[in-house]
Amino acid sequence: ETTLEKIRRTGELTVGTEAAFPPFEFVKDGKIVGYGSDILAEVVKELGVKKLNQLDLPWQGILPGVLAGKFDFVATTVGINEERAKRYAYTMPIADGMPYAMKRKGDAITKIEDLNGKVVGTQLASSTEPVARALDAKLKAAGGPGFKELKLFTAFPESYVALANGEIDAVIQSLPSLAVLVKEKPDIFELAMPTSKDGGFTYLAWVTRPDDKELRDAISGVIRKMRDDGRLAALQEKWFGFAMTIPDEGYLPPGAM
Amino acid sequence: MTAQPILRVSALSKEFRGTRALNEFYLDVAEGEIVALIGPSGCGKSTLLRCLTWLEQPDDGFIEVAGRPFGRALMPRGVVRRQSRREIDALRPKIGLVFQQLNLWPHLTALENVVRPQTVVLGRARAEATRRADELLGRLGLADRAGRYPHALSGGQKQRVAIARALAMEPALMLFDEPTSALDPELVGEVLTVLKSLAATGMTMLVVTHEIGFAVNVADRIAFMDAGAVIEEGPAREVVANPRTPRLRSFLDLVLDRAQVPSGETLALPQTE
Amino acid sequence: MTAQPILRVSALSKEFRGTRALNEFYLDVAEGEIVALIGPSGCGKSTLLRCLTWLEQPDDGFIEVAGRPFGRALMPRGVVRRQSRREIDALRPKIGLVFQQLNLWPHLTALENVVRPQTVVLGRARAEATRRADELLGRLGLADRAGRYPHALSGGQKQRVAIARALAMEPALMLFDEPTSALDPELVGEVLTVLKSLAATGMTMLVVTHEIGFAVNVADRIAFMDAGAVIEEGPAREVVANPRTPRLRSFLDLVLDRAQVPSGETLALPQTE
Amino acid sequence: MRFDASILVDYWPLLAEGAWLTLRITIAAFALGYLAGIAVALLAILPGRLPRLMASVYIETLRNIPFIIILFVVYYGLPFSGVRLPATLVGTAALALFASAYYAEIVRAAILALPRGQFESARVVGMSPAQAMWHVVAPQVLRTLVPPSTNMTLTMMKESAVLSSVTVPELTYQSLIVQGNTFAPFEVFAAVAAIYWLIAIGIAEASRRLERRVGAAQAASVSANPIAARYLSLDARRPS
Amino acid sequence: MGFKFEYLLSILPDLALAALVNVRLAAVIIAIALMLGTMLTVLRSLKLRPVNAVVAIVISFVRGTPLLIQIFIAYYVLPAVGLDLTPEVAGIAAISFNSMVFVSESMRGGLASIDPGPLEAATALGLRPPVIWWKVVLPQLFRRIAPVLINEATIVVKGTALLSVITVVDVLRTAQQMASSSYRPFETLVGAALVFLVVNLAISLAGKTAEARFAATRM
Ligand SMILES: Nc1ncnc2c1ncn2[C@@H]1O[C@H](COP(=O)(O)OP(=O)(O)OP(=O)(O)O)[C@@H](O)[C@H]1O
Ligand SMILES: Nc1ncnc2c1ncn2[C@@H]1O[C@H](COP(=O)(O)OP(=O)(O)OP(=O)(O)O)[C@@H](O)[C@H]1O
Ligand SMILES: [Mg+2]
Ligand SMILES: [Mg+2]
Repeated sequence: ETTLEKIRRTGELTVGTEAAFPPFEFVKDGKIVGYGSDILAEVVKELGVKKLNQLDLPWQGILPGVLAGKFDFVATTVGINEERAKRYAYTMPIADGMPYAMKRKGDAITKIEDLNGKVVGTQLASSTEPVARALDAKLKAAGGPGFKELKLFTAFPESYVALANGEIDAVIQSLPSLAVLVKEKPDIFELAMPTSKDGGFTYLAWVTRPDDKELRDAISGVIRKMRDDGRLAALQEKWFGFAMTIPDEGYLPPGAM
Repeated sequence: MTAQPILRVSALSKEFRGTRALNEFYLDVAEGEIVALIGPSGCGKSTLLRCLTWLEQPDDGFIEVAGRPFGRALMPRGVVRRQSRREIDALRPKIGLVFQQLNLWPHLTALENVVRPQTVVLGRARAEATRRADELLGRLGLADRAGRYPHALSGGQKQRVAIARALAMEPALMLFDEPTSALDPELVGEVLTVLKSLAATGMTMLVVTHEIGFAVNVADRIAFMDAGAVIEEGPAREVVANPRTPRLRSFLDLVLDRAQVPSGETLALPQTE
Repeated sequence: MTAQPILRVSALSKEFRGTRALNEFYLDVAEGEIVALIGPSGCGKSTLLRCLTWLEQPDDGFIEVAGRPFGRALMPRGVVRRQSRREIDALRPKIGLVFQQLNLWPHLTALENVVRPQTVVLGRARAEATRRADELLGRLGLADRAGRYPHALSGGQKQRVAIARALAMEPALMLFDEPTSALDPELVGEVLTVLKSLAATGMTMLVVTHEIGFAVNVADRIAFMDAGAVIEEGPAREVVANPRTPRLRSFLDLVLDRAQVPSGETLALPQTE
Repeated sequence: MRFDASILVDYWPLLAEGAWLTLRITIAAFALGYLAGIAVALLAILPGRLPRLMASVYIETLRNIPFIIILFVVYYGLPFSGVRLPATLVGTAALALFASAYYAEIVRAAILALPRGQFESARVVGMSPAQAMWHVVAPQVLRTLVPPSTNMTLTMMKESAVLSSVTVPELTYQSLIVQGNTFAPFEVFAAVAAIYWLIAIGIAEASRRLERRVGAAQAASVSANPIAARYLSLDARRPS
Repeated sequence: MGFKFEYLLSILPDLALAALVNVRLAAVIIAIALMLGTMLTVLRSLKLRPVNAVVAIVISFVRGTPLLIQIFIAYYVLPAVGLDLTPEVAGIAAISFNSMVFVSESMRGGLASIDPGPLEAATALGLRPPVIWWKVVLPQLFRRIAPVLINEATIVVKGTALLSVITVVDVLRTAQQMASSSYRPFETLVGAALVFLVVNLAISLAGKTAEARFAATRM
């Protein structure tokens, strides 16, 4: 029996979510909400699931959890990269995590070159970490001094505090997250500029166990359908304030499952 | 030496890394007899009592209590059989030992110290054990102290609780290790009185003591021990009045002299400057 | 009472939560004098010695050592000044205290126990301190034990090391707390001999003791203490021979009686079954 | 569930680098923390209420909240007050602060367990409190300090993993990088556990040697009494 | 982004509610760890060589590896050998096991300070070893190591915060959730710290009271 068959048979679905990543998934009034949750609700409907168990746990527990079969798939936005794609099955992307730089309000950082000599922060082992490294390399290649330092935080909220208290000068993170934050705290933060994507793949997706391609395809099917009938764009407008393009293919690196 | 011996110790030996604490020790104690064991510090008195209760395993020799072998039995054809722990534990209540340091259980009240071994070892009902403990403590003059913890008792009172604890097991024989040496001088009399009363009830006793006065007045017999063996014994008064061995003589000189100060100035001391 | 007092204690009082351990205690000790302090358990003897060395801070009263105020000074116009810790520490070596429990330092050899305070407190060179320690230990008959650690010494030897440690500081006055009570009877004589030799050198001493024999033979004066104050004192032999207060009389009865066994059977004991 | 050892082959330099930093942080925090711990313990045994109260506020506060919170307060709080230091330095200091509370409690208990007469006999010959501590109390207390201090040092060494959350590139931080790249949690956890275990074995062995040097006499006295050997010791070999 | 005291106050009630999870789990864990730690101590005292060799390795592992990893093993690795536990059971099992080792090690230290005299008296009276353990050794031991056990209890309470990685939503996880939507990680962490401080101070205080009570029946 595959996982998909089990879900169909029992009508029960269990997913693991790191609910600390607004606006994708976060807790509000004791419930997990966000862009990802709304998509999940549609997926549940389409798969004919009657009971959804959504577990919230920190990132450290997510991958061991899905590998050990404690839940059926990871319904939390995961950046796509080459090595990961060899071990897990990515669904179709649900968002484009365009990397963007954010600064303290009023600071004079308006173009990539302004990051020379600055302390830049991002999340450890996130999809934007390689982006930031590539950016640093690019600055150096252009003859500049590069970042003064690249600081990697285990969670994004901490990098925001570090930016606010002057510990770092800029945060590189995907635009959807930053857009919401800046809307929330306009007197503290300000978007600086997009950074190039050439550090890697920046699409965000969900993952299943490698042997659950069937389930993966079923989920991807729902997402594609949502994209095609405009439901996805509506959700993007609702949560981010803008719509993005989700490609049909090419989002996976070579050698992916 | 009137009746069958309650305690018979033969050829008991015990060595501690090089020190021969007991060296083929022999002693018989008859029923109802009171034997005082005296001897210089380090001669093996405490070791003997510890071996007699099998707290320390003797290297060699035999112990018989009320005619039954204890710890080690000599079987037909000269085979020596070690008794099991269970067999040893079963005989232990027959021998009451009152330690020099008393070793009351600090977390239990005086009453509980006396009740607990009865219920646990002899399987007595709690009510029955409590009744006996109350009676014993009462007779030892501790009725109003039954509920106290050991640290709140004076030295003499602790001693009596320790005696009550041992008596509650109805032992055939009581062993005492220097029952007065840890006591303040005013309390010594109190405890000796208890021992004397106990003697009057016909209890068989082996008392390690430095109180020659007590030994002479209460004990039937004195055994003088040196270097792990009894080297002189006999009726109490006789032994003290006419020591035969020079070692006993010099020991008695030392101990009986203590009320007087040695007059010879044997040590030269620096003059204060 | 021949010369200027080495120690003068006046109106010393000390209370422990409700217990008045010292109650306006007065005592003078003259140079070269030996005073024996006796009294029932709990009457405040140890507390006195602890206050005299300022280990315990008395609530009230004054101490003078060799004419200098110690701990607390009465200034002109009746102002009482507390001395600083430094002033107190500076006077302390003048008073040698030998504790009842000796309190040797177990991690140091006998020799080092005597050397260390000299080098640390008096700032003596190590060689000089070692020479003195060797000499003292030698005179106390411990030359061959100098390298041993305390746990490998007998009770009497430990006592002598403690005495040497105090003497090495060249005190003007030595205080002893029951120097023989923790000892085996054969060792008592040994220690009393040392004290006697010490007395013969002219050392001023205040000795808390239960050894009436020693008090009578060695001390110039006996002070009998009860409930925190001296209630009777006088020349040693006289005090023992003719106690004036009933309390001293009954105390002496108790203590001197200990070699005899009380004959009356005051406690009823259960018959063995 | 597969176990792919090739990941560890590829990434071992990162892990080794992290392990080396963890070890250095542990040693530095141990030294710093112990010194602070001794100071607080001495404060706690001073006569008088105020020093004792101060010491117990220090100890209880630091002991009763999770280390990560202490770390965040120090790390994010310092910049607010204008002080800016490298993360590794701040992290090590916070770790030392955390450990010092436990060390203080250990030292305090050990000193109080020593018979009072030892200190008093040093005072009574005229030694100052500091001299009495140094010459008489410290050498004797050392022995009883070793086992609980070892326990605490091991706990602290493992707790240093939390420093990863403030960008200190120690073992756990490096392992998170490896994990982020590979998404291979079990392989990485196994490697990290093994490395921590190795460091712990090293610490435990060092402490065992120290204990043997300072505690030989005590061990001998316990095994001499058969009843004590039977009930009161867990490690000695069964007599005969 | 300064410190906002009102925000801190506003989240305290929810954090306190979440703390009930930690308190409930910690209580169960402490009880189990005490029981198992005592049993392990008695087992080690038998000095059966092969058993003690195994115990030594287990102790070394538990002391030497992070608790987080032990929790992972209980929840994510044990299913591979057919032991599929719910998050709470796995968490309780992992922390109890960890704490058991520390309890037993503390007991090892405490045993060395017990006077063998009363045990000799018990032996001489014929009390059997299990009775001596239960009635004489353990009562004294527990009184003696009470401060260490309280210490361990506070460590257990803090340890329950790690259970968030196996989907137990506790104080710390609740604080993290709040931080991520309010962008105020500092205040929420201080809030969590206060909650832990209160719980652990209560334990310390209860322990001190018990200690004082024991002191009345002092050794
Ligand atoms: N556990 C032990 N290990 C090594 N030697 C021991 C041990 N117990 C006793 N001894 C030694 O055995 C000898 C006899 O000791 P024991 O305690 O029986 O003497 P004692 O006659 O009771 O002396 P005291 O009158 O001082 O109590 C002594 O030399 C002592 O040092
Ligand atoms: N630290 C203390 N706290 C409370 N009470 C104390 C303290 N030290 C002594 N006492 C009390 O003060 C009184 C005097 O005690 P002290 O030790 O001076 O008596 P002592 O004459 O030396 O007795 P002993 O002959 O038994 O040694 C006693 O009632 C004792 O209980
Ligand atoms: Mg003895
Ligand atoms: Mg006294």
